[in-house]
Amino acid sequence: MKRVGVFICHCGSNIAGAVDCEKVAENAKSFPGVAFSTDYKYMCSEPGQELIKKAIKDHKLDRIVVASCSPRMHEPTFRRCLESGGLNAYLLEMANIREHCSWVHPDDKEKATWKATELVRMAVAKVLKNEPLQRSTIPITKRALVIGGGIAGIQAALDIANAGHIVDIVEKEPSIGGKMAQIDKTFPTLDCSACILTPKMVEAANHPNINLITYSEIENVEGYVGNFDVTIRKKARSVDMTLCTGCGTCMQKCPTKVPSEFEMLMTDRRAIYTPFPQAIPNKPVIDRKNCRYFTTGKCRVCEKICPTKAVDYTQEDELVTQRYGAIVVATGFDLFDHSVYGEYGYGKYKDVITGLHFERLINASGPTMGKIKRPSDGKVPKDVVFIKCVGSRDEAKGKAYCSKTCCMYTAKHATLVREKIKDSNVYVFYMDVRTPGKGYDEFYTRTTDQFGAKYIRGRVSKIYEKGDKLIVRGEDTLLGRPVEVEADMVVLATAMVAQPDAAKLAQMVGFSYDQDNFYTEAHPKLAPVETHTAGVFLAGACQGPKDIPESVAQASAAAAKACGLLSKEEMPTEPIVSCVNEAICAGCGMCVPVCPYKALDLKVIQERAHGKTITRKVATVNSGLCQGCGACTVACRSAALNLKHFTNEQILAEVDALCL
Amino acid sequence: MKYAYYPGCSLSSTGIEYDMSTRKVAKALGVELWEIPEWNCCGASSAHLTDHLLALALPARNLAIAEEQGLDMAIPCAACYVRTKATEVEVKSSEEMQKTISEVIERKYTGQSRARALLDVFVNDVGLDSINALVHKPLKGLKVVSYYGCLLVRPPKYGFDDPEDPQSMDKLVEALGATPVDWAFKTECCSGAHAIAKSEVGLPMIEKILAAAKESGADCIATACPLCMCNLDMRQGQAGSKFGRSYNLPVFYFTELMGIALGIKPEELGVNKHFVDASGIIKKLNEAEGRRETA
Amino acid sequence: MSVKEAQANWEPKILVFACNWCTYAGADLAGLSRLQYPPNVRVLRVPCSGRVNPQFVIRAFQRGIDGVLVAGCHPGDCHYVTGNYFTRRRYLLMQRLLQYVGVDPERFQARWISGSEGPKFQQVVKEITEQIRAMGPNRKLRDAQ
Amino acid sequence: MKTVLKTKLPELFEKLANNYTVFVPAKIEGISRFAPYQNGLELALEENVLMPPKDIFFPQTEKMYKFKAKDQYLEIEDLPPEEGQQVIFGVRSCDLKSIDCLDQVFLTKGFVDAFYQDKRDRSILIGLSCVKPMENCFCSSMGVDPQKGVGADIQAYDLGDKVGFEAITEKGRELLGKIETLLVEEAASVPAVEKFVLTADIEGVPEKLKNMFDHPIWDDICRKCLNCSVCAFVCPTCHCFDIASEVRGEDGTKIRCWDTCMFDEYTRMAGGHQPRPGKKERVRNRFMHKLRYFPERYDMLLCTGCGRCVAKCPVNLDITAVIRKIKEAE
Amino acid sequence: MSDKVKKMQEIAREILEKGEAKVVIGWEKGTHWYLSPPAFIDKPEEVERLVWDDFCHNNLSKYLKDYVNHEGKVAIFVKGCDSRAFNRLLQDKQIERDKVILIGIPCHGLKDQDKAKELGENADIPKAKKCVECRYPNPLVYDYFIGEEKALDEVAAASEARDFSDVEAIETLSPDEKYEFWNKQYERCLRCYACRNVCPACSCRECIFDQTRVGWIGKANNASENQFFALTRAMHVAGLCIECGECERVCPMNIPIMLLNKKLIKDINLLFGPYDAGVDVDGKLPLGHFDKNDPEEFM
Repeated sequence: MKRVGVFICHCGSNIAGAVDCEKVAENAKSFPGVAFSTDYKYMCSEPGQELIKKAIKDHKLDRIVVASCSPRMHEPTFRRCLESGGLNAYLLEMANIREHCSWVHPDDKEKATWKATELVRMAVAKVLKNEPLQRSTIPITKRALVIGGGIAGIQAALDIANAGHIVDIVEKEPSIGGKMAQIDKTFPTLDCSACILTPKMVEAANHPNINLITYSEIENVEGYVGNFDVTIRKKARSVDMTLCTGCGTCMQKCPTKVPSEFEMLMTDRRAIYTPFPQAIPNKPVIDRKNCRYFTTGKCRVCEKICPTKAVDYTQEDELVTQRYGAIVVATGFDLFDHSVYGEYGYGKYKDVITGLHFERLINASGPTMGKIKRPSDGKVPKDVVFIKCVGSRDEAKGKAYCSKTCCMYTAKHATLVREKIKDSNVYVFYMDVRTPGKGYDEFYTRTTDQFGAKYIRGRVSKIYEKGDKLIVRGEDTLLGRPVEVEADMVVLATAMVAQPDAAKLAQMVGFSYDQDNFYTEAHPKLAPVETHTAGVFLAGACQGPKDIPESVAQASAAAAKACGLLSKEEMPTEPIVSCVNEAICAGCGMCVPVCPYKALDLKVIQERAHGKTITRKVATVNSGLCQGCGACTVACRSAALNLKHFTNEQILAEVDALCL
Repeated sequence: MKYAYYPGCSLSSTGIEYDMSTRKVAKALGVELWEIPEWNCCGASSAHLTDHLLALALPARNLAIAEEQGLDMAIPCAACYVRTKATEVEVKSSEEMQKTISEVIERKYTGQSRARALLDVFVNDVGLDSINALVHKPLKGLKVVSYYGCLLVRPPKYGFDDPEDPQSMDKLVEALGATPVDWAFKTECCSGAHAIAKSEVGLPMIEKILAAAKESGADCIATACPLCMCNLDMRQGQAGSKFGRSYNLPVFYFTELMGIALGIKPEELGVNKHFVDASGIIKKLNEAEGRRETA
Repeated sequence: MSVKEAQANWEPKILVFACNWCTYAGADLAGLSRLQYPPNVRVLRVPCSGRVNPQFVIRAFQRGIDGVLVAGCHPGDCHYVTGNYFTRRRYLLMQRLLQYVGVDPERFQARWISGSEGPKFQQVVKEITEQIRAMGPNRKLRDAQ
Repeated sequence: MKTVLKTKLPELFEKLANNYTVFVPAKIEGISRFAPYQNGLELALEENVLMPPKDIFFPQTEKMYKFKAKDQYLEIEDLPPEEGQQVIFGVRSCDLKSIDCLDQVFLTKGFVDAFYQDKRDRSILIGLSCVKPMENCFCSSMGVDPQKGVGADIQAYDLGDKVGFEAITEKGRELLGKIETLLVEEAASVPAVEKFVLTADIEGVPEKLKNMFDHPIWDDICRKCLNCSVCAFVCPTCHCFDIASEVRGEDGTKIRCWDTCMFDEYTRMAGGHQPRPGKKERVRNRFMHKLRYFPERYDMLLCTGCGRCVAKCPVNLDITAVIRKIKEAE
Repeated sequence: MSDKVKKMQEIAREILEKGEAKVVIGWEKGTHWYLSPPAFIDKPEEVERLVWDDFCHNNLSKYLKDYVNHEGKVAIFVKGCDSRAFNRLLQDKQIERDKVILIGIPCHGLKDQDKAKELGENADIPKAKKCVECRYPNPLVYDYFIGEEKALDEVAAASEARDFSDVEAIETLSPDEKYEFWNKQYERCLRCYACRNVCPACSCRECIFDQTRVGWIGKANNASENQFFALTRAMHVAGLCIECGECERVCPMNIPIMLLNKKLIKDINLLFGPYDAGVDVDGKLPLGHFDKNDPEEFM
């Protein structure tokens, strides 16, 4: 026979002023299972808690109902009280007779007392079905994974490494550096992007706590906070990293030329290559899709020429699995593909280029050695048109959001054109100029006032070729008049968009993303670098368009969160999780897609049935991932899934008790 | 192949050669055109600027008659097409609207019968290969710019072709043996009724199109819209004189070009009704034909 | 008490399934702000509105509840990311099904009430209580006891 | 024989209803069953009713007693007794036989079920003869005379447009006396029974089954069974029940409800063990009980050939076919 | 004997003789001419029992659940609805595709058994209600196929649009009228669970209605508990019901169960977009996912 103790708190006059607490305590005595019932002025006070502890002992109570304030307030207090009184903390239920009763019904003592009695009755009915639950702890693996080796990933890795933890950076390209490596200058200071990035790359490469895993991708993620088992696919480089000295001879002799992705296809690289001269690691890979040996079976020039015999055509992709305590996702962004814009020529006009193309055109190590020459005929353009918001702020063809960085980089480009080509004319078509940031608006003002870029407020409706000119037709909405500009080159400020495989990675790791496939932070204000999955943090533009300083700041924030986690040996887990009754579970899997935490999966069990050993599938809950929402319990038609502490039986008992 | 034919008002007046050529060509291609009895105005321009329901209900009646016969509608005029298509799309997307419209027109229209542009029917239903196989007199050496106008392929959700760079007419003239010339003014606005009411707005717009066509090196313009035809053909002289130029660019309905290639006499197609004399081109084509025959 | 008296003294009883993170907090806020409402509602705390099995709702009607409110975080604000989106799907159907078998629409309702919406909690339970009071005791789906 | 025109029957029931609850075959919401007579009831006298009279004596849900938890004790409170006599008119021979079966279970061998006995004692049964067997009837194969049932207080005969009455017991004679004014004494012959569509040869089956518990035949017979309980719930003789409590706070009611060997819960033990885990065991039990165990204990079959299960089984698991298979089995 | 029956028997014989499957599940003639219950054929010489006629109502796929631990393959005949049932069970991971051989039969719609019994063998018997509204008369998945491929088109062409007028008729009633209607229906429910046991959407290992220890439902039979059963079952098969109509056919009390199921199907289509259960095995279940843009009524 279960023995419930009921404790009604007066909360001074907060409750007792509107509820007849003595009467509620008296009423509770007749409820089934109640062995002891009393009231007291302040239950949460030291004497109040002592009262409970004493009653547990004196009346052999095995579960407790405290009727007082909201459980959101004092549930932890009374749980501790039960524990020190020798009971499991989860054998407590609270009836909220203050916030939900006395405070909202101050003028009708009879009704308030009636309601308080019923709330206590519900709590008693529920507590009779409470089970003792055990908190457990999970160990934390002191190693962090950073996915993505751009500036955000590098910064996060450096911060974590400097805090004394081992970090692996997984980068899918042959070199770390990311998009920042392609950029020529940074706004608003116009300092050289490479000059500030490469030292960081080198620092990361040389850091004793950092391992670079380049040319590699995440294959699978299992586990949960503190214990992520991550499988990484190390793509075959065809070059033995331990033997290669990075002398570069192979890259000179390779007979196959392939348009260079790093240079936006404006010049060639070889089939054995590093993406750019300052690449880290500065050791080449063979692009097997284009390599003559791999496509025709003949050649082997690089193998012959390599002084250290580092070239190895037999290398295969390698899968390695490593356990991590925390993951920082810093996978960056991609650029909007402007070929959906028919009015801008569907991408078929050679001299209509994107901002990133332009970065390479003005970069001293780029295809034109820093001379601005237009792609079609190599002529130095005199009239350059910039169009902003290409793919952003355009729900019809692109994305609804503002891409945030384009106003500034377009201003930078405009400045650079005017600086490098003295007799040039620069026109910028814009919707708004948005320049919130330190020194940003001043920079924009210089672009117009000092450098004389002509800003035209309006959209471009059509670009077409006329002779060797591009006719840009639009509207100047400030003048209310159509305008036409004869341009030599048009630069589109294409929006930052999520990486094409962003959703896939999010599903693999198990966190959410928004309608544009940018990763969703746990809370937009108060948890901007966390994800809903404990132990997974976000850095950089994978979460939304960001410029460099913002990416770096968020990377450091994510690193701080990761360090906080890794600084602990173990972490406690909440025992209010779902559990599976395997005898009932049919293994239909309907619960699996409902779980936001990927805590549910199917496993195969063996059992004896009708004298045979059979195997069947059943659901299984990963209690490290489960956060106890209970959505799965409703998806489970046969109620094989149940949520501890909020079981079907408990809720039904509450409903029944309320209806008496 | 059978369609409910909706000529619309222009095709019995300014655009009569579009009607003549359509009927002749359809016959030659084995496409049966069943003219919708007692068809009514599609409501173009005026209806959709005044009353949304009226604008949808007017074409709905024509569609309903077609639907009763189990036929899709074939519509030569671009404006008629886009108004009728608008009704079809709206009816399909809203059950409520379908009910309202059926009530207004006192006929049932469920969205089964589709509005089809004549160009779409010829290119995509009859097919370029079938057309090519029937060509008697290939338009060899004729350089044609295809002018689709602003309505035929827009808005994108109604269109059967790319809204910015449509291709179907270009491919069609290619199938007729002519040389399609790429240009940037395929879907430019011809100024519509502005040419009449506000010529200071309209004429420069017409002029731009003509200039671009000329610059592209084309011998003639092909079009699929009676109003475009009016503006480019009838007002060509006016536009030219205003800007001190002479274009001498014959404008054809694409159906006329088809008819010529299929060997139908130009008069039967109404080619002689053009303002800009097209006989020069016909003559040249005949000469080329003659040369080939004798050779 | 005679049957007649019992009817005269009848007070509607309304069950609110409230998610711990939004609606329960909203009800707490109503209390903190001393926003008064009729004493006819009983809040049953669940972690998430997604935990509320439609069977609990039918059970409440069986046992004599006069009205049920399922309330949770606004879509997009769920503490458990997506729980309330499932709630919305499930109860869009459930609500229609209940109405289809004759349960008056007022008797089963669903609302999004956030932790900061104490006044909304007050207003919603006031409204429901008044609606139910005007309709009288629920006899549909009710067991004979 | 005392007769009455069928068209006059409502008048007769009306008269009886002054003193008795009169159950008559009626069609309610498209389902034919026994229902207390009231004005306007649609009588169903052409064929036997779908739901047998079983539930008049043995309701699907029967309240047994109430209890109240007080401190550590339970207080038991009896329910107020049901009173008044009831007449059940139109019970066909197969269903009369089924009542005989139920009597065996609930009243003999020293086990008397008070709830059943009470209802049974307060009842007067009026049998009704059959002329044209229904498509699924096979009562004569099971030793039941469709013209004259066992255990009736009055036997009524279907005479076409009339019904004839013959008192069998003292109770019956008394009841007939009360409606005498509505009856006419005349000579009448009972029409012969038409041919049965369905038959079964039960000869030797109960004995044969004694050695067939492990026979492979059950593997085949059971396969199409869905383990629903249509057969048991329309069966006039199935009488298994389960006792449960309905508890509301401190108060509770003990109830007993029909149960069936088709259900998983029926044999599931407290620890979870299930001695009849599958279709085979359950189907075997059903037929063994009807055709072997019951005859062994009470010397009568637990099937009266009413054909209801044959008519309603979703998969046509026909007991006559099962009997045939048993006969043919080696 | 029709060509189809011949073909059926041929295929079954071939499968059994070659040992491709140990058992073939089809239909055979039952007690009366209007009954064609399920048949389980183990031996080639028994294939003559197999029939295909206007009364092969039973949805055979449900039986596959009995063969989960069976060694070797099982062959079954599938109509359109049986194949959707098969897909459903596959989607619920209750069966394995490669343990089943499916023999598809295009179905012209079956006849109403009750009407057949009433009208007699030579009468013109109307189609069963569930078949009148059938939109998937052709098997959607099969390994063997009975009949010619062109039959598929004919059968598909003959199928009619889904008709919700019966559901709409109830929707127009007042709440009290609705309640009276349904209360009457479920007052007579026996809770024999034939509807559940025949249902291919019911794939649980242990149904909650059998879990008296949890107390979802009482053992007592009354309108309240019976409606708990009805509503809960309707919600449990929401988005899973393949409209085979077997539940309604097997109900001994003639309860219009499909009126509940169709209501949910109608609403799912209206609220969440067109969905037909058991058609796309890889698709998401209506209640297994959500759309952020789902209708918002709970503001």
